[in-house]
Amino acid sequence: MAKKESTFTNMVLTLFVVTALSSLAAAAVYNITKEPIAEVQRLKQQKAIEQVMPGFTQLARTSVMPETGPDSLIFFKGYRDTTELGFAVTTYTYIGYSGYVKMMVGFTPQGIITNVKVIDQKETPGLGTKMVDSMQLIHQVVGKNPAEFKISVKKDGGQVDAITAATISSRAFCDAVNRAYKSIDKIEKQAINTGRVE
Amino acid sequence: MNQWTNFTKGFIRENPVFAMLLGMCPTLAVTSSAINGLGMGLATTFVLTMSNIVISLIKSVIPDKVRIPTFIVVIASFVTIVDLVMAGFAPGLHSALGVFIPLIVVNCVVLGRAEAFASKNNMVSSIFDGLGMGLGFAFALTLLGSVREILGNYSVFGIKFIQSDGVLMMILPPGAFITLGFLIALINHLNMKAKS
Amino acid sequence: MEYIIIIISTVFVSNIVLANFLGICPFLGVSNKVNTALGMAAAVLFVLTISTIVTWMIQHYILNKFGLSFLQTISFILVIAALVQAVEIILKKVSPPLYQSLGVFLPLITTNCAVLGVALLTIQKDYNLLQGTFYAIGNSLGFALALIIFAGIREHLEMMDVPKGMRGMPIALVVAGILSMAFMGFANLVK
Amino acid sequence: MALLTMSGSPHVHDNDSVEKIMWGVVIALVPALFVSIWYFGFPALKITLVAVASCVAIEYLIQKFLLKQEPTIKDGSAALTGLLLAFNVPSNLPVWEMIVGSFVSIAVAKMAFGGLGKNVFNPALVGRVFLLISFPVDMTSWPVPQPLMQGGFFADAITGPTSLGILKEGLGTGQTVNELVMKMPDLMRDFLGNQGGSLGEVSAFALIIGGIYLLMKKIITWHIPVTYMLTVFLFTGLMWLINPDIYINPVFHILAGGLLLGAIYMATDMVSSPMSPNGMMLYGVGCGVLTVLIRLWGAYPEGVSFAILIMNAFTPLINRGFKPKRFGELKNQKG
Amino acid sequence: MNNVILVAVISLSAIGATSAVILYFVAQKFKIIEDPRIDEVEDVLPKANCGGCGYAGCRAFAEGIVKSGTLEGFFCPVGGNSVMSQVALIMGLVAEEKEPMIAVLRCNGSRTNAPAKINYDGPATCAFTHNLFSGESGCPHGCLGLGDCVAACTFGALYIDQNTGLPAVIADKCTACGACVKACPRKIFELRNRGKKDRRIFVCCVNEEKGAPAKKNCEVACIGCGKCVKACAYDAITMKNNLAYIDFEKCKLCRKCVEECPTGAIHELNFPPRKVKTTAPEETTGQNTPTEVTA
Amino acid sequence: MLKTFKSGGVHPPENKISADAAIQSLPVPKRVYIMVTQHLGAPSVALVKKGDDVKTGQLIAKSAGFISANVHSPVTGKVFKVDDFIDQSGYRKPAIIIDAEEDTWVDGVDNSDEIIRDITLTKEQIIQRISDMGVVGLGGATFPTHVKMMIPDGKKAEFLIINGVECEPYLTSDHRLMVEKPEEILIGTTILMKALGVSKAMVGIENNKPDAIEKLSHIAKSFKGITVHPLKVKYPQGGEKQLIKALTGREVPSGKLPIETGCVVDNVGTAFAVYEAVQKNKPLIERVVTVTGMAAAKPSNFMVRIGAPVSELIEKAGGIPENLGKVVGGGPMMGKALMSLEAPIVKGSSGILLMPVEESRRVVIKPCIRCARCVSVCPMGLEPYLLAQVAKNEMWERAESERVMDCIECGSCHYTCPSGRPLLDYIRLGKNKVGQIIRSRGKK
Ligand SMILES: Cc1cc2nc3c(=O)[nH]c(=O)nc-3n(C[C@H](O)[C@H](O)[C@H](O)COP(=O)(O)O)c2cc1C
Ligand SMILES: Cc1cc2nc3c(=O)[nH]c(=O)nc-3n(C[C@H](O)[C@H](O)[C@H](O)COP(=O)(O)O)c2cc1C
Ligand SMILES: Cc1cc2nc3c(=O)[nH]c(=O)nc-3n(C[C@H](O)[C@H](O)[C@H](O)COP(=O)(O)O)c2cc1C
Ligand SMILES: Cc1cc2nc3c(=O)[nH]c(=O)nc-3n(C[C@H](O)[C@H](O)[C@H](O)CO)c2cc1C
Ligand code: SF4
Ligand code: SF4
Ligand code: SF4
Ligand code: SF4
Ligand code: FES
Repeated sequence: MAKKESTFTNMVLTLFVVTALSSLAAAAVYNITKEPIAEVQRLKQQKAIEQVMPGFTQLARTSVMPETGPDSLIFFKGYRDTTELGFAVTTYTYIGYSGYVKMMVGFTPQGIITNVKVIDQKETPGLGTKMVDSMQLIHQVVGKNPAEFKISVKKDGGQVDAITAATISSRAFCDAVNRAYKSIDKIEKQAINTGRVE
Repeated sequence: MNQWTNFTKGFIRENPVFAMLLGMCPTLAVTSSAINGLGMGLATTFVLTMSNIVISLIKSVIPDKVRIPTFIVVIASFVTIVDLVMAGFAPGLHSALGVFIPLIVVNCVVLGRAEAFASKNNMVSSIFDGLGMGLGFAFALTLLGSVREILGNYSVFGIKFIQSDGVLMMILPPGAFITLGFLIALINHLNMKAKS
Repeated sequence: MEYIIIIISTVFVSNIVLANFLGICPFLGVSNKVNTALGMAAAVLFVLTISTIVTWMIQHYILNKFGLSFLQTISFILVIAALVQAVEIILKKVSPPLYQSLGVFLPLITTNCAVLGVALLTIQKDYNLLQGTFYAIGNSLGFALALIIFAGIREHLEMMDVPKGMRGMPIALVVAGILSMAFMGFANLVK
Repeated sequence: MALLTMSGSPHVHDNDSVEKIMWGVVIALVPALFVSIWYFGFPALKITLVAVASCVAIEYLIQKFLLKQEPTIKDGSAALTGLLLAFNVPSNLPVWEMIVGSFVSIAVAKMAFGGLGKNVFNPALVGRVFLLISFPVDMTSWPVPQPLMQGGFFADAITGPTSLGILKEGLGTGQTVNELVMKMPDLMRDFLGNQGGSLGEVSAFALIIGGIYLLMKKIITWHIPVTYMLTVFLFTGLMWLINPDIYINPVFHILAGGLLLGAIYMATDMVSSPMSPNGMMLYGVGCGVLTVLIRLWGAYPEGVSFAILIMNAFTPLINRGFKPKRFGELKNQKG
Repeated sequence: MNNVILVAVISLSAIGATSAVILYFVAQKFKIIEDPRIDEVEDVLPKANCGGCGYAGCRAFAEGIVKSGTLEGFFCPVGGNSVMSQVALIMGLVAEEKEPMIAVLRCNGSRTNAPAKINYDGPATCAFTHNLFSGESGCPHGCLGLGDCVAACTFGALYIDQNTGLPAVIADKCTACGACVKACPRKIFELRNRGKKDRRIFVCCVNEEKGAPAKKNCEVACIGCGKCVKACAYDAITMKNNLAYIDFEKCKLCRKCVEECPTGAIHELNFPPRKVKTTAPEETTGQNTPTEVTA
Repeated sequence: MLKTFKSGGVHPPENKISADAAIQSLPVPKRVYIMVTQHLGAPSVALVKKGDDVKTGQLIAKSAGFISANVHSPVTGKVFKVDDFIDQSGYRKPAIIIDAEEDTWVDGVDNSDEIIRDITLTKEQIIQRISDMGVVGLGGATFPTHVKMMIPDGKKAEFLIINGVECEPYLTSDHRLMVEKPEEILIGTTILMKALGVSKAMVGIENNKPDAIEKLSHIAKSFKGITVHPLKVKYPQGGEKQLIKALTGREVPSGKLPIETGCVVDNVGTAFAVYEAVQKNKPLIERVVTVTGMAAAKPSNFMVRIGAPVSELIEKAGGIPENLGKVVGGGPMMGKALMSLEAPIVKGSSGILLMPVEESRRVVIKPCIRCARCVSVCPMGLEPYLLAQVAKNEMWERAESERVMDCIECGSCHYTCPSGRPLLDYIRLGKNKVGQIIRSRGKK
C-alpha cells in the first residue's frame, strides 16, 4: 500500500473533515431517531403500567423518597375516567444476585397487589431470571395485601416460597415489592402532583 | 480474486471467529441464545460493509499518521447509527445486546478488515469482503448461540423443546469458552480430514 | 474501603475477561509466554487508566454539557486511538527497550474492547473521577491476573503433547472456560 | 542366545508404578465409601458405580476412537476420578446428571488436554463445579443420613441442608452462630459421618484413616494437606476470636463440608499441584485462604472445590517460581 | 440548521482536530527513522521463519541484509533464487545464482544390509543414541534410524521408510533448507546439487572405518578400495579416511564409478535403466533401497 | 543417627551377592587390548609400534597434556598391532594390542607381598611418582590422580576423603579390597595426605559393610589423622559431592570443584594404587573387578590385568549364561550397557554385571503424572521431569537455566519414576547439547 505522507495540514484537515462528517451523520440520525426512541421509552413504561394496572385512561405521577434506599420511587396514580384505579409504582432493589433490579408494582387503592412486572434485571439466566419468566413469585403475591401477607421468603420468616436455588433473587423481589408498599403511605400524605401524563 | 471468493471466504476458510479468532468478545458474550447471536452478527455485518465501502473510497487521501484514528471514526459513526436506529426501531434486541453494540467499534473484525482489506482494495471487492466476513461472523455467532441455547435452555430461537431447565453452565460464561473451544476443534478436525 | 471493594470486585468477582468478556482477543492472542503477558498487562494498565480518565473528562465536560451523549462512542474511540498512537510514538523514541517489550502491544490495544468497554462502563456506573480511576486500575489488574495465569498455563501446555485437534486455540479456550468456572466461586464476595 | 539389550543407565527400576499409586488412593477411599453406604444406603453405592463406570467408559471410548491411542484405563486414574467425583455429589443425584459430570471430568478436563498427567485442572473437581453450577437444585439437596439399620438399604432419602448451608443461610438472615449451632449435628457426628453432605465427605474419621494410609505408603506428602488445613484453622480461628457471633469456631470449619476430602485427596492430586515442597506449601496456603474467603464471605457455603481449581490455575506459575533447594546453592556464597 | 447538529459538528471536529494537532507534534518531536527496506525485504521473504539462512527468523535476515548492504553470505534456501532476486531488486543489487539443491541421505545401512547386533531399548532420538553407543548395527557412522532428521524437517519432506528403517526424502517437498543436515548427529545428510533432470550420483556411505570392520557391520559400506577414484575421468572422486566422496561440482554423471564399486556403495538416481551387462553389481550387493521417492 | 547427605537419594535393593567372594587373581590373558585413552582428559600418545617387544609395567603410551595419564603394558610380549579397537560402547578407538607370552616385570618393581609403611619420598616426589605410574581415579571418573593432588593457587586442602562407600548395588570390588588390603589402603591414604599437605583424612563406608568398617577402624588406630565413618545406606552416597556433604556438612557450590570446600576425594582403590605406585614402584596395570548379577553363575571378585576382554572374565565366572539379556560395565545405577563382549577391561571398570533377559528390558513408559518423586529423590535438588521435558523439546537455554549441568547422572530419578520415564537419557542429551553450547561460547 502506498503510504501517504503525513504533513501538518493534511493530518489536521483529514481528521477535521472526517470527524465533522461523521458527527454530521450521527447527529442527523440522532435527530431522526430521537422521537422514536423517546416513544419507545414511553411505550415501555406505558405497557408496564398497563400490565400492572390495566384499563386506566389517565395518569398522575409523583416521586417519593422511600425510607430505605438511595433513589426515589415514581408513583403513577391511575384513573379510569374519574374512578381511582390505584397505583403503579416503579420500584427497585439492590440486593439481587447481580445487584440492581427494577420492577413495576401495581396496587389497588386498598394496597392489594394487582400485578408485578420486572423491568430491568441482570440476574443469572436460568436461575434468577425465573423471577421474570416463571410466574412463580408473582403468582404468590398477586391479590395479597402486604399488610396481611408477609412478603419475604420463608427462610427469613415470611410467607413467600423462594424459587429453588435462587433464594437471593427471591429475596430481592420481596425487597422491591415491600419498598413500594411501604411508600404508599407517604404518597397519601404528600399532595399528589396532578401533572397528567395521558 | 473474483468477487465470489471475496464473499465466500469468510464463511469457513477465513471465518473471523473460527479461523482468525477475531472479535471474540461479542462472540462469547452475546451468544447465550441463537437470536442474540444472529442480531449481533447482522449489526456487525452492516457496520463492516458500510465502513469497508467508505474506507475503500477515502483510503488514498488519508495520511498515514492518522490512518487508524480516521478509520476508527468512520467505523464509530456507523456503529452510532446502528445503535440509535436499533434503540428506536428494535428495542428488544437493543437491550439484549447491551454494551456490546458500541463495542462493535472495537470488534477486531471490523478494524481488522478495514486495515487488511478495505484499505488495499477497491470498493466493490470491499463490499463483498465486508458482506462475506460479516455474514461469516453472523453465521459463527448464530451457530455458537444455537448450541449453547440448545444445551443450556433446551430451546432454539426461543422455542423450547424440553420443558425443563437446561444445563445451566452452557449459557454462563464458561459455557461460551468451552463450546467455542470444541467447535474450533471440530472445525480443525474437519479441515485436517479434508486435507488428507 | 470503597476503593478496595472496587478493586476486589473488578479483579476477582466480575473479572473483566472471565466474567465480563472484554479484551478476549489479546487475552487469547498474547498469552503464549509469561513474559509477553507481563508486557501486555503493563501496556493495558497504562492505556486503560489514562484513557478512562480522559474519556471521563470528555463525557462530563463536553458531551454532558452540550447534550451530545450520542457522540459518546465516536469521541471516546477517537480519543483512545489518538492516545494510543501518541504513546506508541513517544515510547519508541524515549525508551526503545520499553518499546521493545511493551510498545509492540500498543496497536493491539486500540482494538481491544477492554479499553473502550471500561470507559463506557465507568460512565454507565456513574462513577466519579476517582472511582473511575480505581475502576480502571482494578480492571487492568483483573486483566493482568487472568492473562498471566493463562500464560503460565499455556506455557506449561506448550510442553505437553495436547491432542492434535485441540492444540492451540481450542485448548486455550477450554482452559479459559474452566478458569472462568473457577472464578465463579468468588461470586458475591463483595457486591 | 537372543540379542543383548542396550540402554542408558540406570538398569534397574523401583517396582512402584502408576497403577499402584492410583489403586492405592482407591484403597484409601474405601473406608469412606463404606461409611457412605452405611448412612446413605443403596443410592450411594449406585451413584459411585455409575460415576466410576462412566468415567472409565468415556476414557476408553475417547482413547480408542478419537485419539486412536492404546487405551490406558487399567492405570486406574479414570476410575479414581469417577470415585472422587461421586464422593463430591449428593447420593441422590439423578443418574444422567452423574454421567454428564463424568463426561465433563474426563472429556473436557482430562482427555482434551491429552489424558493422564497433562491436565491442568483437577478433573473430578471440574466435573463437580460444572454440576454444581448447572444443576444447583439437585446438587444442593442433601439426603439426611439414616444408618442402614433404621433406614433400610433402599430407603428414599429425605433431604436437608448441610451444616455449612445452615450456617451461610442463617447468618444471611442475621441469626447468630449460637442460634444456628443448635440446628446442626454436633461435631462428633461430623467426625463420624452422621451428617448431611456429599457422598464421600461425611466421615472425617474415615477420610483421616485413608489419609494416614496414603502418607504411610508415601503416595502423598504432608505438605499440601497440612498447610491447607492449618491455614483454614488459623484463618477461621482468627475470625472466630474477633467475633464469635458471626464466625463459627475453627474446629467446625475443619470437620464440616469437604475440607478433609479436598485437602487429603483432591488438592494432593499430583498432576495438578506444584512439584517442589515450597511450592506445595504455598499452594496449600492459597487453597486455605481461598476456601475461607468463599466460606465466610462468598455466595457459596462451601469453597473447597473453587479454591482448589483456582490454585490449580496458579500451579504452572508456582512451578516456575518455586524451585526445590538446589544442591550447592548456598546463601552465604556469592557468585 | 438544527442546533444539535451544529453543536455536535463543532465539538467533535474540535476533538478531531485537536487530536490531529497533538499527534502531529508528537510525531514530529519523536520522529525516528527506520530503513523502510527492512519491511520491504521481509515482505518478499517466505516467512517460514525456519532459520535455514542462519538468522533468527526472516525479520532478522532482512535486517541483516539491509544493514550490511550486500547480499554476500545471504541466501534464503527456502525462497531460493526467485526470492533472492526480488530482494536484490529492493536492495539494488544482483543476487548470486545458486543451483537448486536437495538433501541426500548418504547411508544404505538398511535392516537387511546392516542387521541389528543388539537391541536398543530407550528413547527414540538419534542424538542421545549416538552418544550412548555405536548403533544397533554396530556401524559407528551409519544411520541410527530414529528420525531426528524427520523431526527437524519443517516441510514434511522426510519420513522413515518402514522397510529399510532409514529416512527417505520426498524430492518435491525438500527445499534444501539444511535443517536435517544440522539435526543429524552423524552428519549423514548432505545438500547436493539436484543435477540435470534430477540425476545424481553419490557415495551412499559415510563410514570412515577400514574396509574389514566396515564391511563386518554393513554389506554395502564404502570399504575405501579406491577403484572409483581410478575409474573417474574427471577427478571428481576423492578418498579420505577410507571413504570416497564425489564432488558434485565436478561430477559429469558418466556413471563409470557406479559399475566399479564392489559393494555397491555408489548410488545413481533417476537415470534410465542401463544395458543388461552392468546391472550385475547392484543385484549382488542387495542395493535395493530407493532413498528417494516422489510424492 | 548415622551420617548421610541431606536431600534426595534412593535405596535400591543392595544385592551384594559377591560380598563374600575373596579376590582371585586371574591368569595373564593371551592377548590384551589397551585403549590409549583410559582416563579423563587428553588421549595419551602411543610409544610402541607393531612388532615391538614390551615387558609388564613398561610405559607404552605417554601422557599428553596437563590432564592426561601414562599407560603401561600389563603383559610381557609382542605388540601385535597399534590400531583402532572396539570399546565398551561399540565405537572404535585407538588401542595397543599386545600378544602376551610371559609375565616379566620391568626392573625396579617390588612385586613382593611385604607391606612397606615408611614413606620416604617428598611431597613433590610423590606426585611425580603417581603421575609416572599412570594412577587415575578408580571410583569411576578415571580423573588423573596426580592432577587432583596439585591444589590450585589460592585454595587449600583441609581434608582428604577416602571413598569406601560403594553405594552401587551388586558391586563389591571396593568392599573386598578394604577387607583384604586394609593396611595398604591406609598407607596409600597417608601418602595422599602428605602429597596434599593435610593432617586429616576421613574414610566413609556405608553401613552395609560392617566387616570392612571394623577392619579399617581397627587398623586406623595406628595411623595418625585417619578416622573411619560408617554411613547410612543411601544411594548415591558415593558421589563425591554427597560424600563431602555427609562427612563435613559442606556443599560443593554448583559448577565448582570439591576443593572449594577444602576437600579432596579419592576412592579406596585409588588409595591402594597410590600405595603400590609410591611404595612398590608398581604402575597401574591391574585392578579389582566384580563379576556379578542375577545371571552370573559364580559371582566373583577378580584381580585382573587391564586390557583383558570382558568375555574372558565372564568365562571365569561360570561362562555366558543361557538367559543373558544385558551386560553392564559397572553397577546397575551408573554403569553402561556393553555393546560387545569383546571390549576390554579399562582402568575405570569396577564391575561386570550380567542381567537375565527378564531384568534387561525397561518397564513400559507411561505419561508423567507429575508425582514429583523424581524431584524429591534428586540429590542435586534438580527437577528431572522438567529437565527431561525441556531437553525433549530442545529448549537448550531453558535447560541451562534449569541447571542441567549440575546433574551427576546418578539415575535416581529414572529409578524411582513410577511411570518408568527415561529421564536420565533425556537429561544426558540435554547436558551434552548444553555442554557444547557452553564450550562454543567459551571459544568466542
Ligand atoms: C453462576 C451462578 C449464578 C447464580 N445466580 C443466581 C441468581 O441469579 N439468583 C439467585 O438467587 N441465586 C443465584 N445463584 C445461587 C446463589 O449463589 C445461592 O446458591 C442461592 O441463591 C441459594 O438459594 P437456595 O437456598 O434456594 O439454594 C447463582 C449461583 C451461581 C453459581
Ligand atoms: C575438567 C576437570 C578438571 C578437574 N580439575 C580438578 C582439580 O583441579 N582438582 C581436583 O581436586 N579435582 C579436579 N577434578 C576432579 C573432579 O573434582 C572429580 O574428582 C572427578 O571428576 C571425579 O569425580 P566423580 O567420579 O564423582 O565424577 C577435575 C575434573 C574435571 C572433569
Ligand atoms: C552417583 C555417583 C555415585 C558414585 N559412587 C561411588 C562409589 O560408590 N564409590 C566410589 O568410590 N566412587 C563413587 N563415585 C565417584 C566419586 O564421585 C568420586 O569421583 C570418586 O570417589 C573420586 O575418587 P577417584 O578419583 O579416586 O575415583 C560416584 C560418583 C557418582 C556421580
Ligand atoms: C493422591 C492422589 C489424588 C488424586 N486426586 C484426584 C482428584 O482429586 N481428582 C481426579 O480427577 N483425579 C485424582 N487423582 C487421579 C489422577 O491424578 C487424575 O486422574 C489425573 O488428574 C488425570 O490426569 C489423584 C491421584 C492421586 C495419586
Ligand atoms: S529434507 Fe532436509 S533440506 Fe530438505 S527441506 Fe527437509 S530438512 Fe530441509
Ligand atoms: S539420518 Fe541421522 S538423524 Fe536421520 S535417522 Fe539417520 S542418524 Fe538419525
Ligand atoms: S537429575 Fe541427575 S542428579 Fe538428579 S536424580 Fe536424575 S540423574 Fe540424579
Ligand atoms: S517421577 Fe516420573 S512421573 Fe513422577 S514427576 Fe518425575 S517424571 Fe513425572
Ligand atoms: S473483540 Fe474484544 S478484544 Fe477483540
